[in-house]
Amino acid sequence: MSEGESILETSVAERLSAEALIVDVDGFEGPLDLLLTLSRTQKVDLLKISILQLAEQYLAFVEKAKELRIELAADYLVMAAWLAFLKSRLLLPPDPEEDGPSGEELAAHLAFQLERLQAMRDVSARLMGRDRLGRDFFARGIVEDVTRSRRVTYTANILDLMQAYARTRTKDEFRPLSIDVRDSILTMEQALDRLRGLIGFAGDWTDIMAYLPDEWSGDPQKRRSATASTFAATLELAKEGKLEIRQQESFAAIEVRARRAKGSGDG
Amino acid sequence: MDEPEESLFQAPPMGEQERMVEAILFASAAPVSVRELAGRMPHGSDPAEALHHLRKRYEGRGVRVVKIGDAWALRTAPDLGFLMQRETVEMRKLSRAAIETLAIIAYHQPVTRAEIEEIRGVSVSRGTVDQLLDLEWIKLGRRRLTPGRPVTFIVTESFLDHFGLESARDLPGLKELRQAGLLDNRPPPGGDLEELEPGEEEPDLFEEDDAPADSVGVMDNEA
Amino acid sequence: MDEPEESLFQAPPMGEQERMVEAILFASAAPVSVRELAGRMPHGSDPAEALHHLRKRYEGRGVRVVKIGDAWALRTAPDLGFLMQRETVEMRKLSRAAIETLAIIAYHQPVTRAEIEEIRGVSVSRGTVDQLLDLEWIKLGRRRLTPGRPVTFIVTESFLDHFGLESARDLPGLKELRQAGLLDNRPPPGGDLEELEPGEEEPDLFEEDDAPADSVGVMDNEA
Repeated sequence: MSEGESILETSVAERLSAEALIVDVDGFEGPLDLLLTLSRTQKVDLLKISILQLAEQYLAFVEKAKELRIELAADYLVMAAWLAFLKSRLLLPPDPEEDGPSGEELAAHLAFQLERLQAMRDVSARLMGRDRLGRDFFARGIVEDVTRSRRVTYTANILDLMQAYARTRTKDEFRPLSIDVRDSILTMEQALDRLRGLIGFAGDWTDIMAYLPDEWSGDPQKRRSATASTFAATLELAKEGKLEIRQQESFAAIEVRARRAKGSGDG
Repeated sequence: MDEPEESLFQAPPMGEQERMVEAILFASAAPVSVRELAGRMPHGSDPAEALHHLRKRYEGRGVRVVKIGDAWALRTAPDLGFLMQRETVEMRKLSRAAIETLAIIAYHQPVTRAEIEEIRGVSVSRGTVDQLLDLEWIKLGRRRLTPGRPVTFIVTESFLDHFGLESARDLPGLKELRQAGLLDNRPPPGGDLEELEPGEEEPDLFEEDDAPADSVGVMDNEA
Repeated sequence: MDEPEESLFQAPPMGEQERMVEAILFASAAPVSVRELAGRMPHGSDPAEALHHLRKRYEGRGVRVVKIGDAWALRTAPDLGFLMQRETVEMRKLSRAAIETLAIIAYHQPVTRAEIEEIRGVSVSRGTVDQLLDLEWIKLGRRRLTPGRPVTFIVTESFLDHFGLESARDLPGLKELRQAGLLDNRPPPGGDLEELEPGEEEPDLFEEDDAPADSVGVMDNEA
């Protein structure tokens, strides 16, 4: 059927129903809800509903609202625009130039949405109609629940004990020996970390002293510690096959270089 | 307080275990999981079997042993609800939006806010979700693995408890809806929204266990 | 399941009445009197008889029907009370006062409260001593044979156990602590503190047998 015809055909009934619906437009949960309500006036199964007719019903509704100067929320107008588009797609022969979904596909999806919304409404009614806790069946009235006794256990170790004793007997503060010196010790882990990053660049034999971190080569105590840990780290890396070590004679400089290919070492 | 030492090596007789399960379920208003039962009963106990016996024993009584998700509880028989009117605490009236949102979450879980909105055709007001969270009927599921990693909602054990459901699989009409394809995630044709391919990486809808998710942190990201 | 309408004229069968009483007692927040039961049950019911049957039915079960004053309630069987407790153990560091008191007892045992206070320079709160008694790290030793016969404290086997000591004599003295570098090598101010090595000068320090003393009295004050 043509556009003109369909509007004529539906106008009287639709305009009446549109008018009735406008009275409680605030009662609708959005355009889809309105469409669902409109679809009921078709008095057919949702599966067989005419989406075209529904679109016209909806557009009539919006038209009527405009006449009555009732302001509709934006999403109702968005839906109206979309339905007008859908209607034109459904009525006009498909344009081979235009891609995108056909009018039938769009209509089918809208029908699906309506059916799904209706289904959700039906099951929510069934759900709310079930026997319900606190209305039809009941939980235990007195919660005798588990007494969650929280037992606090106190703990202390032997150091705490000695420290406490020392504190009561002297004004000395007890403390483990190592804390003070920490600052001037380069650990082997630190040295290893540092070397792993650097060793790849060591193609030629290089004195390991060159690998000491700058800030560790001044102060003798720090320098000693850094030398020892760096040397230990080179041994570790040699063990891993990552570098080679040599010392030309006793007390001479210890030199390292990266180990290239397999079996090329001479140290 | 008798002989826990003994019990370490030998579980109490089944009759005794049944009594224990009875007492524990009785004392608790909230459902108790089999695991928790096992944790509270003497070592070597078999709460699942004890539950089986207990359930039988209470058949047809004024109080029933019901299963709720992975947990168990004692509940009065629904046909005796009329005796209980005085206990009824006035139930908060749920708005239509809240009821529908709840149903959508229950039947489509895990479901994102955008999907709820797509189904209802309106935006979900914050108050609606808050109300359902507050009732502890819904909670957060795993984030969806789509761009933006949106949060999802799933129903809780209290939801099942409240509506007398053993599991979400027992939701009324679930099978029919599924067969009718009404629970399919059907993207709008040519839609520009990147939708999930149906059944793509969604964990199955009604899987036994949902990642508990850390509700608190996730909530903050909700708009 | 009888129709409630019928019941207006004819009381439901006793089995049914029993179910009703069961459900009401179960769901009630407080014990329910026979009179109240009658008021809630269909006309012509005999709640007293139903209670009698119900009580029988629950005999030996995990739950019992008990009479409280004039009213009735369901309660878990007392012998299963242990199931209702769930202990979570929380570890906490001992307070400074407690650890110091403990240390003094360990180094000076047997030692009276007055002596502990003298060493610490502050009074020892009852709570501190109670806590140590509660932990079973100290116990009461023999009463001191001085005026007032004050109680003394000594450390226990579990103290030694906990701190990994063979005996309290193994605790390093101050000199050793200092030599080991565990203390600053500063002379004590005023030098008026005698350096006590454990086991050195307290004659009856580690007697084999500790008078069990009146521990009970002390324990009773435990929270």
